[in-house]
Amino acid sequence: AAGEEKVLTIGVDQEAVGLDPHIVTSFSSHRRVDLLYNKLVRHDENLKIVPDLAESWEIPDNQTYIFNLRKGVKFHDGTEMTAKDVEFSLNRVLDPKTASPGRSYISTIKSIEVLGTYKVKVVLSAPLASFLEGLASNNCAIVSKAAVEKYGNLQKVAVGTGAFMLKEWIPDNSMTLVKNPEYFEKGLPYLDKIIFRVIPEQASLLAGIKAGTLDMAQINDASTVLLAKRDTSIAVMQKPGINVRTFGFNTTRKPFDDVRVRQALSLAIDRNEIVTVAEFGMAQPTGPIPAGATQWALPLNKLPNFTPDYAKAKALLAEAGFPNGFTFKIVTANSFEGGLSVAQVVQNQLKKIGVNAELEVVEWGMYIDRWVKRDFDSMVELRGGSGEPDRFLYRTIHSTGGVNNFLFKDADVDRLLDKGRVLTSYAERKPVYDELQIVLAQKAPIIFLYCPFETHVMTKQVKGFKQVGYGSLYYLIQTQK
Amino acid sequence: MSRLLKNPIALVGLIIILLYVLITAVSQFWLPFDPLQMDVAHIMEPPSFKTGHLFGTDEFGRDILTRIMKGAGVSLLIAISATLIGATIGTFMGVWAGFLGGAWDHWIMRLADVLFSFPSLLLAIFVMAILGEKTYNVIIAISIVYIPQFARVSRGAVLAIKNNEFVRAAFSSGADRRFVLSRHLLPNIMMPVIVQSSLSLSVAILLESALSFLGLGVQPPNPSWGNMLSGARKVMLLAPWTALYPGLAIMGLVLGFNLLGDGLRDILDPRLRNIK
Amino acid sequence: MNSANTTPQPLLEVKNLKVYFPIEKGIIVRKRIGWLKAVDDVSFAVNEGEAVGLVGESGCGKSTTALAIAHLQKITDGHILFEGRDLSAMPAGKLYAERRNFQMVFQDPYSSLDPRMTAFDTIAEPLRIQVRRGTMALSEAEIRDKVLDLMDKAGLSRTFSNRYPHEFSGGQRQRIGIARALALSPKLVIADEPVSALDVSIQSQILNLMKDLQNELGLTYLFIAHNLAVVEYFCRRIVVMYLGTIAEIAPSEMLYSEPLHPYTQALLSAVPIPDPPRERQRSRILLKGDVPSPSAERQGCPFKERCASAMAICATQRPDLLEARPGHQVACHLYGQKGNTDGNHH
Amino acid sequence: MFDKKETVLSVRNLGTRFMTSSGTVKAVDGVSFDVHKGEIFGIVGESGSGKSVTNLSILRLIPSPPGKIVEGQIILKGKNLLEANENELQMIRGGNVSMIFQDPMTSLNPLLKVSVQIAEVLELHHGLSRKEAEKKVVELLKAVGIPDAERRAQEYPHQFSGGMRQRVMIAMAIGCNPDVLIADEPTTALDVTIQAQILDLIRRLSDSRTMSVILITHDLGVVAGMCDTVAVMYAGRIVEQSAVDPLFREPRHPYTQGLLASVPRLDSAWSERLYSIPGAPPNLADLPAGCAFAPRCAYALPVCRNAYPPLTEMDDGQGGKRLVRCWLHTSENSGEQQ
Amino acid sequence: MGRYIFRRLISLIPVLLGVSIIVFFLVRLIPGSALQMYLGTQVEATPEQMEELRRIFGEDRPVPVLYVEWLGRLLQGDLGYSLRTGREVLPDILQRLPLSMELTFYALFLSLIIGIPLGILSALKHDPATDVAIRITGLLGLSLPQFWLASLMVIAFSGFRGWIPMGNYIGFLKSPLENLRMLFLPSLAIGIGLAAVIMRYTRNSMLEVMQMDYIRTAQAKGLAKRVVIVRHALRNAILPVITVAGFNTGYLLGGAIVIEEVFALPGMGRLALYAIYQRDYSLIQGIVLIIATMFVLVNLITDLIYAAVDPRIRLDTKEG
Ligand SMILES: Nc1ncnc2c1ncn2[C@@H]1O[C@H](COP(=O)(O)OP(=O)(O)OP(=O)(O)O)[C@@H](O)[C@H]1O
Ligand SMILES: Nc1ncnc2c1ncn2[C@@H]1O[C@H](COP(=O)(O)OP(=O)(O)OP(=O)(O)O)[C@@H](O)[C@H]1O
Ligand SMILES: [Mg+2]
Ligand SMILES: [Mg+2]
Repeated sequence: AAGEEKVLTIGVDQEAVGLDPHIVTSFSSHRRVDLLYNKLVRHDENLKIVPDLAESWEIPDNQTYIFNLRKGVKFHDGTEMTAKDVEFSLNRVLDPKTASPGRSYISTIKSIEVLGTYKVKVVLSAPLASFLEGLASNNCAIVSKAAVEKYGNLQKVAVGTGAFMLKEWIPDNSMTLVKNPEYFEKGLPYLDKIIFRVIPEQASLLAGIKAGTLDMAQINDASTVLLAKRDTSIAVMQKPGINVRTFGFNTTRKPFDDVRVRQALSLAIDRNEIVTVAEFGMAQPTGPIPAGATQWALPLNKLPNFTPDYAKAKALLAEAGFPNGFTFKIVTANSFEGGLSVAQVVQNQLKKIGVNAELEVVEWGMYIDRWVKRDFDSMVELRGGSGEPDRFLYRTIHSTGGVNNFLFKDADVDRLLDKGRVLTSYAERKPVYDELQIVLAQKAPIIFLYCPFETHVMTKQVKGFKQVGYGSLYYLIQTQK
Repeated sequence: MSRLLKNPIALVGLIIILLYVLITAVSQFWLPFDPLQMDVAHIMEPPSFKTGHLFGTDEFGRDILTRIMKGAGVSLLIAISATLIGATIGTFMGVWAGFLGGAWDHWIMRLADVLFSFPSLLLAIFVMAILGEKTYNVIIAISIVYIPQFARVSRGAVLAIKNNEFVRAAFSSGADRRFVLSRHLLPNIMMPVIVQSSLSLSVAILLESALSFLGLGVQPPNPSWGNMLSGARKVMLLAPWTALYPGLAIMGLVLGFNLLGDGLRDILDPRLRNIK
Repeated sequence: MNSANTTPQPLLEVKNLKVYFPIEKGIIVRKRIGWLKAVDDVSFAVNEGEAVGLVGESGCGKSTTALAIAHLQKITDGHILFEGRDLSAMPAGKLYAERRNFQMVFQDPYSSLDPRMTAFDTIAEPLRIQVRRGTMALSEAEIRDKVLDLMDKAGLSRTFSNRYPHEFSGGQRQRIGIARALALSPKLVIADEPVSALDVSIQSQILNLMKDLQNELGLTYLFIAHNLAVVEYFCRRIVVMYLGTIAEIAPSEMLYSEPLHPYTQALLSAVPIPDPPRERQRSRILLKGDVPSPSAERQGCPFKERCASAMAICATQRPDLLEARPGHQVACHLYGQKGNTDGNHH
Repeated sequence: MFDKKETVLSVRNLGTRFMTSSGTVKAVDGVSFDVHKGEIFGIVGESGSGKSVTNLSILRLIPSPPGKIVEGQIILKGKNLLEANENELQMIRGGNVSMIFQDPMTSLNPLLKVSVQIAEVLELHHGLSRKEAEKKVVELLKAVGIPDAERRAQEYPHQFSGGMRQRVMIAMAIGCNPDVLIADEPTTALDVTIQAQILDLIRRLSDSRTMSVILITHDLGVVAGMCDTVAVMYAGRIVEQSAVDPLFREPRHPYTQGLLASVPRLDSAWSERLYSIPGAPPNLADLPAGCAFAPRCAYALPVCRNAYPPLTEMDDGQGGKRLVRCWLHTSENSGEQQ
Repeated sequence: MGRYIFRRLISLIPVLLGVSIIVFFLVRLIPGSALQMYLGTQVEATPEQMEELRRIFGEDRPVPVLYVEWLGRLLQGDLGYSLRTGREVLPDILQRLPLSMELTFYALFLSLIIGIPLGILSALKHDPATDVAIRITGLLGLSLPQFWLASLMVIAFSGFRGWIPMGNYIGFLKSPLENLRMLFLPSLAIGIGLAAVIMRYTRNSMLEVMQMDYIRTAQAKGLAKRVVIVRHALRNAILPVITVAGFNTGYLLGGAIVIEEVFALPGMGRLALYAIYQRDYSLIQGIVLIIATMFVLVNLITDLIYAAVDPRIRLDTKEG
């Protein structure tokens, strides 16, 4: 009814570490930033880049981007957002002292030029196809120059352009956001108030929604989701996320330096079974590009070595000199990211081709240590993915990639990645990445398994929310209750 | 031994323990199912005679009864080895401290005090984090928890015996400390140490399962009762039997050791013994 | 200066023995805040073949003295000469061999036997220890013969060999303790209240046994008891202790017929005699108060608070142990200290 | 001489057993005796002969299980205590009959002030208020010779020495002017000089209050000095009972004789050997058929091993009676032979 | 008394110092480092950033130096900053402390009110069958794995609102009743084991006390059975039990770790666990130190209770 305050209470399992969009890394912080700040461009629900603070943009050559800003956008403190703030924000991200994780996304920026109050030109030192993707990151949000100068950093305050404003923050308990009446999209948001409640346990989040003390929560734990699905009084919203569960090899170690061995292993993996057992069916098998990025990802039946074929796998093994299989170790950890269940299923599946996988279940800190030191035969991971193939695959699998801890080096792959990076139009890039996906499936340095669903559970009254694929709460702007 | 058999509590405890030992022995040769083999078609099936899964199946479709049987050996191995190691080192320390007295005593017991003020589970977690999750590290972690406990018990026992006149008699016949230690003190503190051991065995089972429950103990897919429960946690509300039976298995064995320990304590209690 | 006894060299000589226990306090660093003077300047001698009694109330330092003599207790000061040699100066490695010369019999027949050792093993233990140390060369068979012989001597049936202490009565245990003490054929046997824990009828068995053994083996005894009657029966000479010091030393008949020290007098009168008419007629000297704590700092005569004949000097000056008459020493100001040896107040 | 006096407490054919894992222990078996007004009645005997159990049975303080009074009567002022109900018993305990125990170090509750522990009895039996009782406590403490009684009353047991604690126990026991004080080895744990003090105190209190005392001890010297009448116990039975002088002068039962002969005496001349009774005390769970002392007795007759001797009454040579349980004396005196 | 407390407090210092040393070095023995954990698997850092981070994370100095630095700050009441969240450690811990203390306190309370009466009953019951039954029940309580019991509780009570906390913790001050109801099951899960221990000790202690001479004295005075038990036996019997209870708070605090995990309670045990996983050194050190302090303080309190009840201890203090 009109006049009544519309409050949405959302349960989160972790407290925000801070609110400065350029600094934060934690998932929980990003979820607040989603609502408090805007970027030049953003993702829509299909992970496509769409305008946000930039009304439009031009790409005269593959190293130059010119943004036309929205007019009349106000920061929460009432000042207007201008090209100066954009320049300041990007420079702040680039400044090593800020230690922004966003820096690596846009480090190719050579210069930023304010062309007018509402126009900015950015020149890159090298072509980077995923540049816009980088700008769509919360870490490249536009902040108020004045506010930064006033507060030093923005960890505890929020002076953004977002649809909601920070009202109250009681650490480890709750955070209250209220509607920004000056929000630039007229009529939005519908909600008057959003309250974040920190409830660490997944089961309690569900309990809260059942009890009506919460309106909505993101739930990662598959069994809890399963329970939620049984309850007809609540709504469960699911969609493949952009994170990718992988089973990767240290390709410098024997026998994984032999592509036939990797292919054989890939042929022995049944992704559907893994999804059924380890994720209770709540994930989507994927290839090298997260299945949710529909504009890029190839269907799995187009990818070689993705359909189990044990005879062929055994033949490949024999060819590689392991007619009786071999023994190796899978590093895994007893946490969601560590994928213990997945490792157990993989171990079980590999028995079919006579390969004996031993699990090295290590504690999370040790797991990271092994990851950093690249000390593993193979490892089950949950990789932070991206809807943008350059962003995800370049760092993951290019021989110079920052997180290529598979130590994979392949001329074809490098060539394709480099090629995809300098092109700017979708039409030009698409065939390159199609080929890359097939090459990667062929060479199998990593066995891409599945993308876990992103799941939001909510009461039936909550309407209009859309999932993006990485947990973003952006669409709360359009949500009604 | 005959006194042990006359004590109903100890006897029941002993029978329970022997039962578990028997199960462990059987599990070496025969198991109803393969404890590691997953069966995707039969995930989380409730207990049933028809399917042969008497205790149901877990989230990977593995037979729970089989895994419990397989886990019995691990639990027994860990409990027994950890207690043995902890008892040996702790008793040595305690005897050393109690016998030598003075500064040795002071510092050894201070160290024990310090270790004591760590909650035992936390201490075990620390050790596991340092050593890494290996079955033998679980043994080490638990024995480290036990060292101060045994040190205390044995020190107390030594102090009680040290001033007995037979110790003086041995010295006055020309015995040296080593002789007195090995001939008089050690044999005489064995009983309290044994009682403590049987109670420690029970706590070791609980500690192992708590560690595995927290993901720091025995590594999956090898079954231990603790990691079975840990795995069951995710699906507990969907399939309660996955949590029920491993827990009952733990409880049974722990109860066995507790009964034995309590019974032994009775047997050793001079109040109950001296009635002629 | 020599007494009636004509033995030239005493077997055991205790000279100015002091055993102090530190009273400590402190948490991290222990500090000594005082001394408990369990034995404070005690001197006496035991001649070969003699049985000397040591009596006194509980806590007066009898056991501590005994342990010091057996070299089982570190001494604070003084000398203990065995056959004229001061063993306390001896390195530990050599002392082991000397130990066979003096052995102890303990008070408590329960705690003095290891509950996990058979009677045979208990008695054989001293022999085995000495064999291990190489001070004796005996085969296991010889040890066996010797132990069985000792069991015979101690009045224990040979069939008891394999029994454990809990299967024996108190008297039998004490016999085992005596057999053990005799295993090394000691010259001196220190018996610390060997019969206090026993019933009267058993007590006499043990006393007789010890006496027979003395006659048979020519043993020398230092016999400790709190029961004057027992000591008087068993010993030819008696040392009376009070609060860590010696009050009086005298041959037993002399001590009984003519005690000099007021404490000895009170002690004697307090011992009940199993003869109703005599007991009823006896005039009792009832002492005031309790035995003071040995940990308190003290001055003057240790007995001054309870003494009916205390004088001014008693409060300030500690009396020396002086010979009041031949063979009879007393530490009391009543008996004219310094030179006035024949002052007799009776 | 005490025959003329009135009997305060009469124990008739008392039998107390303990059911233990190794059989039934006949701790007290057919014990009878009378305690007269103002008399000190001694019970001697070796450890385990049933002295304590006899006296605990009088107040029905035997721990049960395993103990049980199986037969007999205990008559106090014409009433059989074994038939008394719990309330009556409570009024008698500490009121008409009170007890003190062997070890003064453990007989007092360490957590309660001395005054409270004594006052408790007075409040219970005399219905005094706490205040009145406390006043009386100080008087009592003075009566038992505790100096500075007002202050000491407010202290805790551990602040007292052993002798003092025994005095406190005595003060507690005489608080209600009991008819009978049972003192179970009251001085065994004390030094000789302290023992003399305590015995002297008991003697004086008994005289001044005409209170009967049952004095349990294993020290024959104590009996000699303190008691009017004495009973000698062996293996749960009274084997000889008599006025004190005749018993010591001329013990009749071989056990009594042996006991007396085996004690070293200060007054006797230095002798080479003491007498000693051969053998060891019997196991009460497995008593021989006949006289329990027979296996150790030098005069044992064949009959001694088969049948338990009846009680023989004889003259004590000073106008009183004495009782002996021994076949030697039955055959001599009444010719009653089987 | 004041001096006694003071002396006891002083005596805690070496123990806590020992704890601090052990925990400080122990956490650094755990493979992997806080910095790695901070970077995780996703973040890339430039060399100069790494340099800076290394300095912030203290990886450029030897551990003993770090210890001395830390100790110095500790003495000023500064437990340092969490490397993970960048926040001060102390407020974070203090925020979790009430829950942990409530949990421990309720568990202790429950175990005492369950354990002591049962123990007394078991000791006073002459009927051996009842005694054995009570004892076996007690041992059963001791044999229940806490986390399992807690899990069963979650299953059984998941339908009842307010009994299973599952994350949302309501402070005692905010709503005592809610707080009690919510923490009842978790406390019970932790306390049942201790209740069994307490029961056993009470039984033994009671049996022992009932054999003491002063009980016989009290009976001989004519006191009614009830009075003998309550006034003379109980007090003496419970004294050692109090000490045992204090000594077992370590067990409770340890139990809290798994129970907090199962019931998803934001307590210190759980914080400790995650701090270990995350290699959040200052946080672990702070928590362990505070847990150890709690442990020794509880033991101090039990000793004080003991001293308050037992006059023999009081004398010691006068002398000391
Ligand atoms: N190891 C020790 N440490 C401290 N004090 C001691 C030690 N041994 C004995 N004492 C003290 O020394 C004093 C003398 O003790 P000792 O045992 O020699 O007495 P005792 O005459 O043998 O007494 P009892 O007749 O009771 O056996 C006592 O006050 C005792 O408390
Ligand atoms: N609670 C009990 N349970 C079993 N047997 C008992 C118990 N109390 C006493 N007895 C047995 O009863 C017998 C008599 O014991 P009692 O205490 O009367 O002896 P006593 O003459 O007082 O000896 P002591 O001089 O040692 O005090 C002993 O054999 C003893 O073992
Ligand atoms: Mg002594
Ligand atoms: Mg007795």
